[in-house]
Formats: sequence, C-alpha cells, structure tokens
Amino acid sequence: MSILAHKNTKLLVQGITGNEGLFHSQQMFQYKTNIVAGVSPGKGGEWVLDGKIPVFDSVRSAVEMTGADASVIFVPARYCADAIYEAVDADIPLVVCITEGVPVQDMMRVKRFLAHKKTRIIGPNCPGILTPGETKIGIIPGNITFPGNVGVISRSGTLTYEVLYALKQADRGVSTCIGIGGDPIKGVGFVELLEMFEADAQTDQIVMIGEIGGNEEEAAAEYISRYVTKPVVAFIAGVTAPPGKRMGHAGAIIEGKEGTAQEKIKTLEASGIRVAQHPEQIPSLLA
Amino acid sequence: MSILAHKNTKLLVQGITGNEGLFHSQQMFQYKTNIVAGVSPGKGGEWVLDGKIPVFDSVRSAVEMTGADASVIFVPARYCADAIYEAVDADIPLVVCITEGVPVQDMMRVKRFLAHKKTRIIGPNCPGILTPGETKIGIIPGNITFPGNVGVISRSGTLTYEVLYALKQADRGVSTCIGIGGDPIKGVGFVELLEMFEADAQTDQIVMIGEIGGNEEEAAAEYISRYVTKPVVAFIAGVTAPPGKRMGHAGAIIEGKEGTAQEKIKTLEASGIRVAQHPEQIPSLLA
Amino acid sequence: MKLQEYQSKQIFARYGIPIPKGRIAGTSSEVKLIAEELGGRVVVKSQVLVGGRGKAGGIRLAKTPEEAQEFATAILGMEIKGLPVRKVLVDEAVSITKEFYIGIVNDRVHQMPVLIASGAGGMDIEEVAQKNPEKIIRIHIDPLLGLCDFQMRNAAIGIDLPRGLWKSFIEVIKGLWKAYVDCDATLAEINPLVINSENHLVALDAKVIIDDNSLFRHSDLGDLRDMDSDEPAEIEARKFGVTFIKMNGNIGCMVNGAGLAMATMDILNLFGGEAANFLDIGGGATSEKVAASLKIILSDHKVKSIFINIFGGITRCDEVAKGILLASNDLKIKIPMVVRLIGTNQAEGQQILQNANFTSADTLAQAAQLAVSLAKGKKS
Amino acid sequence: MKLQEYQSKQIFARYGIPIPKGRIAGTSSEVKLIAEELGGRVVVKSQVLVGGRGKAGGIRLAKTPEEAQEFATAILGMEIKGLPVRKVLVDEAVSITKEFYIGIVNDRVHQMPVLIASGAGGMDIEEVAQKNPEKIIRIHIDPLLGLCDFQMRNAAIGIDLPRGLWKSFIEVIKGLWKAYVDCDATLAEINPLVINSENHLVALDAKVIIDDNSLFRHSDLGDLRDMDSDEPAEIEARKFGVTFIKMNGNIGCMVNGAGLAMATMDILNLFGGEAANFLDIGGGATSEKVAASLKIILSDHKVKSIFINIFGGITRCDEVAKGILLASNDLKIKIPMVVRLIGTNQAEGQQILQNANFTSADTLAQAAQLAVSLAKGKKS
Repeated sequence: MSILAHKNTKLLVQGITGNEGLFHSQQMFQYKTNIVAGVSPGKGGEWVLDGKIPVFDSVRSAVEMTGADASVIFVPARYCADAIYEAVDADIPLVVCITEGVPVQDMMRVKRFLAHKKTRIIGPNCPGILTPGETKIGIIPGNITFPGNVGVISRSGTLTYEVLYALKQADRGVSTCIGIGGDPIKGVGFVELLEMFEADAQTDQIVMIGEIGGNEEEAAAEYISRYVTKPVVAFIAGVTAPPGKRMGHAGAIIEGKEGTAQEKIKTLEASGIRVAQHPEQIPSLLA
Repeated sequence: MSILAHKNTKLLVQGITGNEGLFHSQQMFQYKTNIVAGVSPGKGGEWVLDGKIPVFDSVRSAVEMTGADASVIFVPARYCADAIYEAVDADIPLVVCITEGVPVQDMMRVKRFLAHKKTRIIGPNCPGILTPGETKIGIIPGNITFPGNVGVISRSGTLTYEVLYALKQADRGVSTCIGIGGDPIKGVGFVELLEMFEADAQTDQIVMIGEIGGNEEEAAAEYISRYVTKPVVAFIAGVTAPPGKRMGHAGAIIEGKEGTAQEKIKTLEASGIRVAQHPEQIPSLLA
Repeated sequence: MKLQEYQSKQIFARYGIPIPKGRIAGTSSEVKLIAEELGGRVVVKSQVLVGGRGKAGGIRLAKTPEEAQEFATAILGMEIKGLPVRKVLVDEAVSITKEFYIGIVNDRVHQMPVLIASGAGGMDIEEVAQKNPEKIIRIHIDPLLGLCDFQMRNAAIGIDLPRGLWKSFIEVIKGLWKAYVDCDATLAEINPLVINSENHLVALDAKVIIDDNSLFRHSDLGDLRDMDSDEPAEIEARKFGVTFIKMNGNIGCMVNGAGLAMATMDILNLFGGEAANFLDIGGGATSEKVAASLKIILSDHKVKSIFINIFGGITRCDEVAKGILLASNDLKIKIPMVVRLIGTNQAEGQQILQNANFTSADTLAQAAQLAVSLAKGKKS
Repeated sequence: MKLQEYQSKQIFARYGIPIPKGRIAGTSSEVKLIAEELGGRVVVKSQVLVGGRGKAGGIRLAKTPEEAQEFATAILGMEIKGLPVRKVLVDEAVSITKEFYIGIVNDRVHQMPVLIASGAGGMDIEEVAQKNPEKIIRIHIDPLLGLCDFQMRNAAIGIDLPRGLWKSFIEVIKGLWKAYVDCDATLAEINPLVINSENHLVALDAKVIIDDNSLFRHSDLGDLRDMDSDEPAEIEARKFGVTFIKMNGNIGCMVNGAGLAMATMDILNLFGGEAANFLDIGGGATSEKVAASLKIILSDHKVKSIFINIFGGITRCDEVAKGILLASNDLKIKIPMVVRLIGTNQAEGQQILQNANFTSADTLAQAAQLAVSLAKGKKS
C-alpha cells in the first residue's frame, strides 16, 4: 500500500488548459496517473492530452461525470482559494494545491472553512504527492525514485527531489513522498502524515525534511516520540540562514527564538530522531 | 431529572444592568435560580440584586470567577450576536437568548459559527427555560406551573404560558418547559429537544406547540414517528392566519405551500400525534 | 420592509448592476418630459408593492412621449389590488433577446442564504418552481464565507448563459450579494435580468425586502418605507410598536405575543366567530400602548365585540388594566369587552378592572365563547 | 513588503485611526516650513525600514522650527544600520500620559490572525513578551467571522484602559483590523498608541507589512515599496522574479527552490566554505532569468567561485543550461563555476554544457566540496 494516493486514484486537474497545468498533466499522464478530467471554466467540452482527457466548466460536473476522487490545482494564485472552495464543495476527499504565491489571508480563510469538512488539502506551494510506480499528483519528477519502503514528508520542493535522488542512488525506494509546501498557512502537516505512515503496511521508515520557521518540526518531534514506532530520519535546511531575513519563502521567516534550524535539530535529536547533516547523508542513517 | 437546566445550573445574566435584565433577574432570583454573576461591559465591579450578585465586564472573567455554566442574554438586539459570540468564546455550554428583534443575517452568521462548537443556543426571541421547582432561565412566569412529568416545547412565548396554565388547571405538572423562539433562524429546534425528553427519566409525555411557517413541525413529526416512544400532544397556532401576511413574527411568514397550519396538523396527525384544537384542550389529550 | 421597484433599482445601481435609464414621476406631465429625455420609447411602470402589476394594466410600453403621458394619466389614476398608484417609474424601453431570473433569499430550512437562478425569467417564477423544479438552480451560500466565484459560474452554467456573458453576469451577482448583505435584505431579486439587443445584461425589474429587525443599523433605508402600501391603521400601530393586521371578522382582538394572538383568532373561529384583526401589543406593553391599540381596533366600525387576552410574562397585567381603563374612559367605549388577564401582576390587574364594568372569564375557551356571543349581539 | 511609518500612518488615517498632524519632507527647509505650520514643537522622524531609529538619533524632538531644521539636516545626512535617510516625517509633538502597544499579526502556529495588546507600549515589545509574558494580551481572531466587539473590550480590559476611553479604543482597533484585512497585511501595528494630555488616543508610530503574495490585488500598495531599503542587487533580482539576499561569504550560489538554496548554503558551510548569497531563481526559470541571476551574483566582487545547483521539476535543465551559456559568453566569466543539473530534461541540459568548459559533479557533496576548494583558489 501507500498513503493518500495510489494507482486507482481518479485525478481531476483544475487549471488543465494553462501552461503549467497542461505541461504537468502530460508528465503525470506519462507516469500513468489515472487522470480522468480537467476543469477550466469557459472551456468545458474541449479535450486535451491528444483528445484523451475531457475538460469541464466546473468541478461539480467533472466529478459527476467521471467520479474523480482527487484534484490537483494549477490555477494562478489569485484564483486558488476559489478553486479550493470549489473542490471542497464537490466533496473531493483529496486536493493537492501546487500553485505558489497564494495570499496568506486567503489561506487562513480556507483553513478556517475546512474545519470539519471531508476534504484534505495538501499545499499550496508544494510539489504534491508521488507514490512511485503507481501515481504522481503534482510535479515531483517521476524518474528520480522507485517503489520501496521509505515514506518521505517534506516542507520543501526541490530539496525533496534532492533527497529522493539521494535515496535512489543508495538504492532505497519510496512508499509515498508528500511535499506539504512551505507556506506559513497550509493544509495537511507533518503530524497527520506521520500518523498515516505509521499505519501504512508498506512503509518501514520515514524521512522528514523540514526547514527554518514555524514550529511544525517541534510538534512532529513530540508526536514521533509518543506515537511513532518506525525509525525516522530528519533533515533541516537553513542552518546558515540569517535570522529574520526573508528567504523568498513565506515559511522561512524566523519568529522569535523559535524556528531556527539549530533549535529544531536540537528538539528532534532530543526526541531520539536521527538528523542528517546534509541531504545525501540521509540514506546512510536509514535502518 | 429534567432537561438542559436544573437547580445546580450556575447562571450568568448578560445585560444584567439593563431594565429588562434587572427585572427578570429579580424574578429568577425569587424563583431561587442559582444566579452567580451578571455581565455588563463598563460596569464590572458593581453589585446588583441587593448586593448579592457581582457584575463583570466580560463573560470570560465572570466564568473564571464564578464557574457559570449557563448564560441568559437580555442585551438589546444590536448587541445580541456579539453577546452570543462572547458566551461561545467562553465555552459556556448553554446560552438562552431572550432578546427579540435580532437581525436575521446576524443569526445566520451565528448559526454557521456555532457548527461544531460546544455551546447550545436557545432562542433568540424566546421565553427561555423553566424547570419547575428547580430553576428558571428566562421570563416564563414561575407561578403558572409546578413540577411534574410533562415536557413542553414551544415556538411561541405567551402561548406557552397559556398552555402551562391550562396544564396547571388540569393538575398536570411539568418536567421542563423550553420556549425555542419564533425567529426563522434560531438555535436548538424541536428535534434535538424531543431527543432529550425521550431520554429524560422524569418526562413521561411531551407537549409540542408549533405555529405556521417553516418546516420544523414536519421534521419533528417524522422524528417522533421514528424515534419517540413517549406520547406527544401537539398544538399548532395560525389556522386562521391569512397566507402571506406577516404576523409581526419573522417565524410567521408562510413560504410556498408548506408551512400552513393545516399542512402541519395533517402531517402531525398522519404520524400518529394527537393535535389539540385549542390550548385548553391539551390536558385532556394527555395520557 | 418591502422597497418599491425604483428604490430597489437605485440600490442595485450603487452596486454596479446595470439598470435601464429611467426616473420616477408623480404626474403625467413629468412623465412626458422624462420620456422625451429618454428618446421616446419608454415603459411606464406603476410603483405599488403588489405582484401582477402588468396583468392589471399597471405597466405599459409607450412609443412616444405623448403616449407615455397618456398611459401615465391612466396608471396614476388606478388602484391595483386596493392600492392607489401615486408614482410611476419611467424607464427607457429595452429590446429583449432573453430573460433570466436571479434572486438571493433567506432559506430558513437550510438556515443560510440561497442564490436562485433560472433561465425561465420573466414568467411567474413560483409557477416554474412548482411545475419544472429542474429549471431552478439553487446554490446555498455560506454566510461567513460569502458567495464564491465558482458558485456564480455554476449559476451561469445552470441557466445556460452564453459564455461571453459570464463575466458581466458574475459582476451582477456579486453586486446583488453585496447589496443583500449591506442592506440586511431578506430578499434581493432581479426578475427579469435580460440580454438586450446589444448583448448586454440589464436588470429590468428589481425587488428588495429589508429585514425590519435590522433597521436600527440602516437609518437611511428606514426612510424608504412606503406608507401608501399599508392600511392607515397598520401605520398607526407601528408608531406604537404594535403589530396590527386587518382581518375580515367582527371581533376586535388585543393579545400579547404573535403565537397567542394567532391562537386567540383560531379559537374564535373554532367557536363560530371571526376576528376583525390580528393585534400583538408585544412584550412589556405600557398603558399608553394598550390605549392606542384599543383606539386602532375601534377605528374598524365592523367591530361588534372586543377580546383582550393578555398572558403576562414581560407584560404586566396591571399596566394593561390601566391602559384599558384609560382608553375606555377617554373613548367612552360602548362595545362590549371581554378581558382576560393572567400572569405577572395578575391580581393587581384584576383589582384595577374589578370596579369597572368588564366581562371577565377564567378560561380561554369561556372567554372566546363570550366574545363570539357578544359579537352576535347577545348580552353577556 | 514593509511600509514606511508615514505610509502606514496614511493608511491608518483612512481607517479612522487618529494620528498626529504631520507631513513628509525630503529637505530641511521643507521641515522648517512644516514645523512652522504645526506650531513649532515637532518630532522629526527618519523614515527608514529598520528598528532602533530612536537609539540611533534618527528621531528628535524640536522645540522650534529652527531646531527642527537643524535636526532634519543632521538626520537627512545619516545612515541608520546601513540605510541612508532620504525622508523625514515631521509630526506635531504630542504630550503623552500613557503608552500602549497594539498590533494584529498572522500567527502561523494557530493559523489565524492574532490581536496583541499591552499596557507596556513604547518599549521593546519583544523584550516584554519574553520577560513579562503576562503583560501581553493575545486574542485570536476567527478569519471568517472577523474581530468581535467583545474581543476588543477584552483587549481594553486586559491593558487596564480607563473606561472612558473604551469606545475610542474599540474604534481604533476596528480600524486596525479593517486596514489589516483590506491591505492583506501580515502585520499592522501601533507602537505606541498613547493617551495624550487631552485624554485622547493617538497612534504615534505605525508599521504595516503587506503580504507580497497579495500585491496582484493591491496595485496601489505596490507603488509604496521603498527601494532605498533594499540592496540594489536585491531590487534588480526582484525585477526578474528572482529572490536574492546578500550574505558574507565568497561562493556565489544559484539554486532553484528556497529549501534547496538553504540546504546548498548549509552544505557549503559544512565543508568549510561560505555562501556569498542566497539566490532562488524560482520555478520554471527561463534562460534569461538564469543569465540575469549570474550577472547579479557577479556584481559582488568578493565572489571567488559559483555554485549552480538545479534540481529540475518545473524548471527544465536545458533552459538553465542555455542561460548559463548565454551569460558566460556575454559576460566572459572567468570565475570558476560548478554546475549540477538534475531532473527534468537533465540529459539535454548536460548535453548543452558538455561542449563548454564547466566543472560538473554528480553528488551534492562533491559539488559543494569542489565549489569550496575553487573559492579557496585551488584548481578544479
């Protein structure tokens, strides 16, 4: 098994006719992701990907016609919150939001709105989900990893690829890799995914990639020490980041004393988690 | 026992220094309701009811100091939604809102906000709760009923008193009487209270007083036929109300074909519920 | 509080909703001038707060200013469903290629606002709702989140609006939603919203109902209340915070609380009588309010008996009794009255009335039967 | 995007928050005129986007217009924490009887805005938060419901505000909340909010930070960006959608993605080197963007080696390779470069660079070690 997404996941692409949406839909299609529909308001009735995928005007009609049970969002930042609301309204259980640059207040409202809804959001500003050999929802390159028993969770984008690549070089495969995104307000976080990996039969160990800012790694450390029996290896980026400097990443602002890489590494190690010094060291720390 | 409120309920009065708040606090106090505090922003530190009840500036501080676990709201309509939010924020489990004339859109926002919160709201525009011999939260006259085994639920105010009085004349006592209010958007409705009365050991039968407008009586009829084993007697006001005429009661607008008294009576009787022709006939229909 | 069409249109225009050029007029000569300004072809629309104005001849299309004046003369002399027409709206004529219905209303069952849209605009929307419910799009709106873009697109899709008009349609609905929220409306409706011959959307008719409970925060809107649409007695009652609605019977009623007032009318009916009115004096009625209410009841000369049924909670029976005495002395009331006072300060109230000459009754049923027989001319 | 004090005050004033009378000036003679208008006693405040202006002598109280001019001359010639002062705000002097702190900020841990208030205003609020956390009131705001009246009262209670000022305090916070929402702020702060000698509240200082992600809907606010506060290289980078931050080392970095860029700097550090900059070219970088980034890196003459680490996802390695070729031809780059291209179109990218003379490396560790040793002057 895997977590969140597998080969039977029926994927809808919101913003499928945009440049990025189309390019990555092609990539996902080539990975044999089961894309069942696209949505692009005003372009319903068209077909994309060599006439194989129908485009709908609304998520609701796409879901009604195709039974899609996951959605990936590529719409521009200004339309992103609305795209999420539309997916939630159509009761899609999993929504992966790739879009970067979503205003923070939009995401705060989205988060509040999501309370007690059935929908789980990954992102925004994230690379998405890759279950190697089964499905790719988002933009994680498919050829840099293969099926295996390591679960990967990351707040970063390209740094995640670096880690997957390092794992591949060390001949370690992955059950599912999830980039949760680096924005300060986002959907699913480390703890929820740790819980899923702990319960997943295919996953034997977990790699967690964090960075400066916020307190998610600290919360994860506490959760791991209490509830996670599988080995966890962590890496934290930003040891040399100057405090208070914005790193082009809303997630990378240091708040108060908390949130420095040093603090996070200390907390993780105090909870018995092995922390790698650089990404390529991660495979050697795995069990 | 009783439902919702009993002699140990610690009551807070929001708007205790206003005319109505003070008058009815006196009445409740005389009924031996366990009033522990009042709230009146800007008057914290004063004492009312012959120096027996302390006044606080905020609900939060009143709850912290007195452990109040119910609140009754007498503030003017324009401040009512805020008073409810304040009570919810302080995690008070039961809030009874007597205020009439609360804007409908205010109450729609309140209702949406309340989803998944711990607080239960009765009202607005309601006479409140009376558990005879134990506690009175609101404005139902205490001397027109006495403890017994009949549970009373009503959308009306003074019509409820009429029914209580008729029950008393027929020597029938009451477990708890709840006026849920006649506004189109309100807190707790018939169905939730029917469930509580069904589970309450003291209550052997139930009187339900409805009126034209909405579909609450219809929903209650369906619920009763499925889940309520105790005998229910109903009365519906508004048989002679002209369709479409506003009766000075937001609850009394007839919408479409539904909501006429005739329709409601038909539905109730079809569900095996005895419906009284006038309020004083109710006692004779009880088991 | 229902607003007139022209008032509703003024509000909509403030929210960017396109409306026809037009002005309000009280005389036919003004109508002619306006029609000339607007280029001749105009629609003269009676401004009364009832439906079916068109069928009653209250809406006429004029081809020339002279015709407009002629129609205005006729319409300004009309009564529609009992209401005199005192004003007409003169709108430029719009050539229509398609009609839609859109409206936002409070849905009490779902406890939130609902956007209603239909491709079958212009017709009786309630009839469409009954016969072809699938032609009505219903989209519920989260009152905290507000109306979302995707919901507006779904409405456009649902009514088969041409794609080229989606953008302006969404602007119209956004304006409608904002008007609904800002004005505390219980209804904000455009029927029909049309596509004109230049392929633009125009709101040809407009209806807004304001939540009376919200008027404390809309002092500007309160002034828009159209007194012509109400019975003079209802207007008088409102001044005192009393709700009065005229009915067809001959037993005047004064009751505290809407539910009890309805139950009182119902029981009169049950015993063969008929109420002359619904009258709710509200909670905490003062003796002045009681006296004013009696005066209003007596303004209906059909009234043969009066039934006062007060169950005191907030209302104190002694206050009510004082008001009754005050009014019956002032007005020298000859019509027989049945008075029933129960609840808060019941003893004091009954004491006050004891010395005066009122018929009293213990039970509601007895009191109602008495009132019915007194209305039929029997002595008490 | 941080706004200057005077810009923040202008925004607050639009939301009804009382600010001192004042104007912005760029020369000391203007300052004298403004001081005369304001009645002589003024505060001359340097407008630079750093904290500690007061300690640095960048805020001075002048008793006369002449003194104001004199102070302005001094302040307008200053640099504060490396930033030149080009403008001063001249505010009427306010006599202070009490100071408070109020601010609304995004709380990422609770995922909602939080209202922060303290009776210990004027001082370093972060120090207060650390040493006397009980003196800081934190009130979380539901982002759908908004800030409620009771929460503002709770803030007033929490900071022991005299009751007579509650009403105007609530108006100030309402304005602050509305400004925060309307401007998509991540921070909206008044420190200090003071009670003046006439017992009125006045916002003596103001700070607003706008969410950069929201600027697409605030075209007016985008113009307020103060270019003086940033490194010229950072400004240049922003033009190309590249994030650049100058650091102290000598290894120029170009990376895609903030996380990977930080990890790249970290690994240089791990192997004894130090990055000259943080540079994130973002997703889907074009060859023009890559070339511009190289130019920016080279504008720092301390740079001894360049480390390009690209892991292609959205970014395509062939595009990056083209950009590198373009720039190295254009600029005739002599500084040694280590290039690592992995991911989307990796083969094509490596193909393009194969013929040119770049040092390549397979692993991140190898590449980093190479870059470090090249910076130390060793041959590759």
